[in-house]
Amino acid sequence: MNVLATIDATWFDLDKLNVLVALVILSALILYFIYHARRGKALFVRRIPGLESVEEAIGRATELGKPMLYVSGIGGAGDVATIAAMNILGYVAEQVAHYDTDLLVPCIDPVVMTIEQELVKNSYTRAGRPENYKEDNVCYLTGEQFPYAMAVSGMMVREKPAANFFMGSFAAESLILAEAGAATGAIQIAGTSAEHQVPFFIVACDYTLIGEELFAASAYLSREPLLLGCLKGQDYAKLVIIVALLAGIALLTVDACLPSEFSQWFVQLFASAGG
Amino acid sequence: MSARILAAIWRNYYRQIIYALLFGVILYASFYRGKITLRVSDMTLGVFNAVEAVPQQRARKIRTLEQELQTLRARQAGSTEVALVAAKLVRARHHSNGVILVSFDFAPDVSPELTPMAEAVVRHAFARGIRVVGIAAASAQGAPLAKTILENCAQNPRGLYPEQLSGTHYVYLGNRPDMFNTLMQMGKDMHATYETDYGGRALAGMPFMRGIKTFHDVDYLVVITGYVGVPETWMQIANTKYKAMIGMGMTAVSISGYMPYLQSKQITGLLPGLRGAAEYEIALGEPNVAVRRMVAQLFAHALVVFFIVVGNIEYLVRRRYGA
Amino acid sequence: MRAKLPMLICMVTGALLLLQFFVPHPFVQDTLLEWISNSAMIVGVFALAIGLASLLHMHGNKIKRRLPGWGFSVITLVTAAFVATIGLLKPAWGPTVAREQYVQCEPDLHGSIRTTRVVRVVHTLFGFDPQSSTTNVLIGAAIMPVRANRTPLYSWYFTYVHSALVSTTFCLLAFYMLTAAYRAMRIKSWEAALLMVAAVIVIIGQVPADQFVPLGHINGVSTFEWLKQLIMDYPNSAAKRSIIIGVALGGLATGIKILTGIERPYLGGGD
Amino acid sequence: MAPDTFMDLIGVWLAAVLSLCVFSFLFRDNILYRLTEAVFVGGSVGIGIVLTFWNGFYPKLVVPFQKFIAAVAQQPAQRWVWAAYMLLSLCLGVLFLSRFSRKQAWLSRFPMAYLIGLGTGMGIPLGIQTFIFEQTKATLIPLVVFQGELVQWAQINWIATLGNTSLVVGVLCVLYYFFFSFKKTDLFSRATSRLGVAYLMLGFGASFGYTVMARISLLTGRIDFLKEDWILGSLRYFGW
Repeated sequence: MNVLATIDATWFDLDKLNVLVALVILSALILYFIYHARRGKALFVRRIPGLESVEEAIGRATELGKPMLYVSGIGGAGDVATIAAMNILGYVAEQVAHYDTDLLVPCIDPVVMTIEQELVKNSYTRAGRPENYKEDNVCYLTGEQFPYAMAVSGMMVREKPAANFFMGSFAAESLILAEAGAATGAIQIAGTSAEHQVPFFIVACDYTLIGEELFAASAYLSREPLLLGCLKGQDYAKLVIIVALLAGIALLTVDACLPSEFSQWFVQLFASAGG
Repeated sequence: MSARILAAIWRNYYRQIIYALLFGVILYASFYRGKITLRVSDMTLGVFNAVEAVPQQRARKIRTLEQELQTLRARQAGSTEVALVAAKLVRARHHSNGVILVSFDFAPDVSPELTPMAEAVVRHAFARGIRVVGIAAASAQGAPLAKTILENCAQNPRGLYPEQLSGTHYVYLGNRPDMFNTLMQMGKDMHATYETDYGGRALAGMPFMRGIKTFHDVDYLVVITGYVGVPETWMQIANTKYKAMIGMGMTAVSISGYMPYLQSKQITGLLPGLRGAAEYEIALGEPNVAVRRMVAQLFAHALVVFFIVVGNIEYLVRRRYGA
Repeated sequence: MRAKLPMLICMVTGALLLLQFFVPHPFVQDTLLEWISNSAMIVGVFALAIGLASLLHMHGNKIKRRLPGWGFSVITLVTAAFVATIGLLKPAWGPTVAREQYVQCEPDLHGSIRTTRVVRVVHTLFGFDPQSSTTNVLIGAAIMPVRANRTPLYSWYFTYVHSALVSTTFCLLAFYMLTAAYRAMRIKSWEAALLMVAAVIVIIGQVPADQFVPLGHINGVSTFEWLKQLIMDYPNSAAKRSIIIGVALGGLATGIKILTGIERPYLGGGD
Repeated sequence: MAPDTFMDLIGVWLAAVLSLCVFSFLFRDNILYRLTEAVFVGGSVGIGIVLTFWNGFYPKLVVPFQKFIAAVAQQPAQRWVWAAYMLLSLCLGVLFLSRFSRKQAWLSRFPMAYLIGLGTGMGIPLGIQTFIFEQTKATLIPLVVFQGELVQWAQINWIATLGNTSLVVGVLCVLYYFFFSFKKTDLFSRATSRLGVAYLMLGFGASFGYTVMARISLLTGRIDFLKEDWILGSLRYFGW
């Protein structure tokens, strides 16, 4: 008995049980809907204005015969926002491949650059135009935030891209990029998971994907049932959180009116270990 | 005709015009010597008045100690307790105008916001003949910066006070690793904690430090910090454990979390960022960097609002009369 | 093999890292996590090599073909090489500046590390003294040798060129905010109008504007300051919170897709 | 950073001139800006190399291995595991170099898969804990707030009550706005989504306004540097 207790204490952190439970519930929901979607029922996805304009932007760039610029944020390859940005890049590259316009992808992380080179190349191949791919267009600039912002600003002024995409995770450089791009008169589409930077993109760009919309983008663009299923799972996970919120708020309001403190246990369900 | 040309210029060069205006406005503000009136808020006054009251408080402390010593001597002459109180009295009389301890707990990254505040407090103390002990409890990177601030105040009196000397009017101790334990030890014996000042001079031989041993020999503590968490440590040790009076200065961003301490009277005052510094300088009657920077802020904010309004008027006019 | 094995690697490492979160054992939480972060760093070093190769390739091409702006490519490469060289050199060989420096000393007798002042620097500008990679400093009352971390020239470059440029680039934001606000905060739609109203209230509430223009008071603070606090506390936190929750869910979904191999970014869209 | 020595003086002048070059970009792109950009980007690449070597590669790999080999016979089992792991990482890293070969480039997928696996595995539980849980917990607030101990109509703190209610409504509406897979055509849905957008816009406007002060501070600091350290500092250096 005693041994069991020590094993528990060293090999499983009971304070983090709530995280485990939430992880299991949420991922079960998401996985359930993904497998549900495999059966191929058509799934609905709501309009995302920022993404509908992607084609418009590509069209305009090819019309003008000017290049396009795709910035996938300053996150590393393990950052989910960067991965979402890569998904959109794949789609954009496939569309662009048909035309003779360049797609410039300056990178801040060498790993991200490696993946994106591969990605763009494969997209061009899939579109049947592998000869249009130029390796130097997907390049590494530097690993630091502000030099990177400065270099990309310079690139925008000199290459005069007709469309700029800023997707992924951003920090203070968001507005430097977006304003320098706006000054060149390009169509700008941004999307970021960094909630602090959304306002700057909103004021300086034509379309902005807010927060979670960035993650929904790959499903929206590809309409692949698997990804749409995942989106559905996400929605149900959100529903679970909303229900939990409603329940907790009702309990606490009753608490405040009685007054009592019996519903603190509910708040404690969301407590993080050690904090 | 000319209006049309102007409009065309504006449409093509509005960025450059706006940028030049902002640059000019801030440059102008940095030379601004005119008077501005700022209402000094209660938060700022809490710190200002506490520093202002230090000399009186020291006098009161000396009187209390004298009385205590007399009664003790009458009752139990020669005991260790008498010796202890006598030593306290000697220390208290050593700096008869009182001592404040200023902790410069910030690194260079937030220096534009906090340096003016630190300077205002130190200047205030110097102007009232109060001695200053400077430390950099939380940040090793901030230690050289704090030295510069203190020296700058001491060497540029601007007619407020004579030039102040290190080791006579103030002392700067620098940073020691492990903030929590450093503060705990300082509550018992600063000499043992620091051993030397920032320049490497031994504290033991320094006449200035004869008057200062623990937090009890300091009349007021000012903690200026940009780090979340540092105020808690100070509160825990200096206030809760050693009952020292504390005033604080913080960056505008982190201030809202510490308002409750003000309400619970754990700190006497709270300087909110650049604005607090400006108010402090106004209270001191010596407008300086902070006021200048605050003027710059005011101008710049007014400019932003102005251009938002202009943009809207432009938009409405265009919609009304076409392009 | 080409697709399955990377997938397996990703799934296994991901699952292990996911599980370690729940294991409080000190070996896992301290030692293993440090190993993992070191290992990621080591792998990353080679990624940097790829990045540098790409950089060389791009600029090299520009220089070879004399494309417009090839001179700037030369400058970029030369600066990179120069800074890397002075930074990688042992301190003894760098030209230096005779001045006070503050460095972290090696542990003294009591084992505590302290920041102390360097009072004498051995090297002079363009001096060469391979014997001493140390400089003499005053610790307490005794003069002791201290190891300087970098060549002084590198520190000089870092302070006066790199940091200065970082701060200047950063403060371009002040200018950009102004033009962005001018262009975008117009009452084109009700959304834009709301954005503008909130921004204007907060901008005015941030500064003591009421001392120049009479704006009235509520609860002892000026009206705009009070409104600002209200907006920051309620609508702003509400918006931020739900965005954060949404993003976390999106991230969770992406993470699960990667760990189950449904999404395979490391394949770069190929098989 | 007022100059004390000759090298400082050169440094301050360089810093000031480079800053002005960056500012010149605001007017239009020009050769000075391109020069500064080239120096800045090149320098940051160099600094990246230096930091990777001195802060990572050297202390984390080279030094520990030197120590390991120096006393290789007495190493405990744990150290051997460590050494094996680090060597494995080294090999994984070397696989990146396969990118230089056209045929074997696929080998670089291994280290990439490894790094992505690390990132996502680490991020999942942390995301639940620090984002979902913390934010949910912060939103668990009573809708009614009383000023004192008494529960009476007269004791209701109306501002806090309305504020809390609006906060809760806002969080729910914005969450609802982010539903992607439900058809939202009925009146209730549209109204809720609209309200969500309204909250988002108010929040973004406020964030924008709140940042103005910090950015202006940066600019003020920079202009002060030009004025105090560069011009006045140089004058002082020459004994004015």
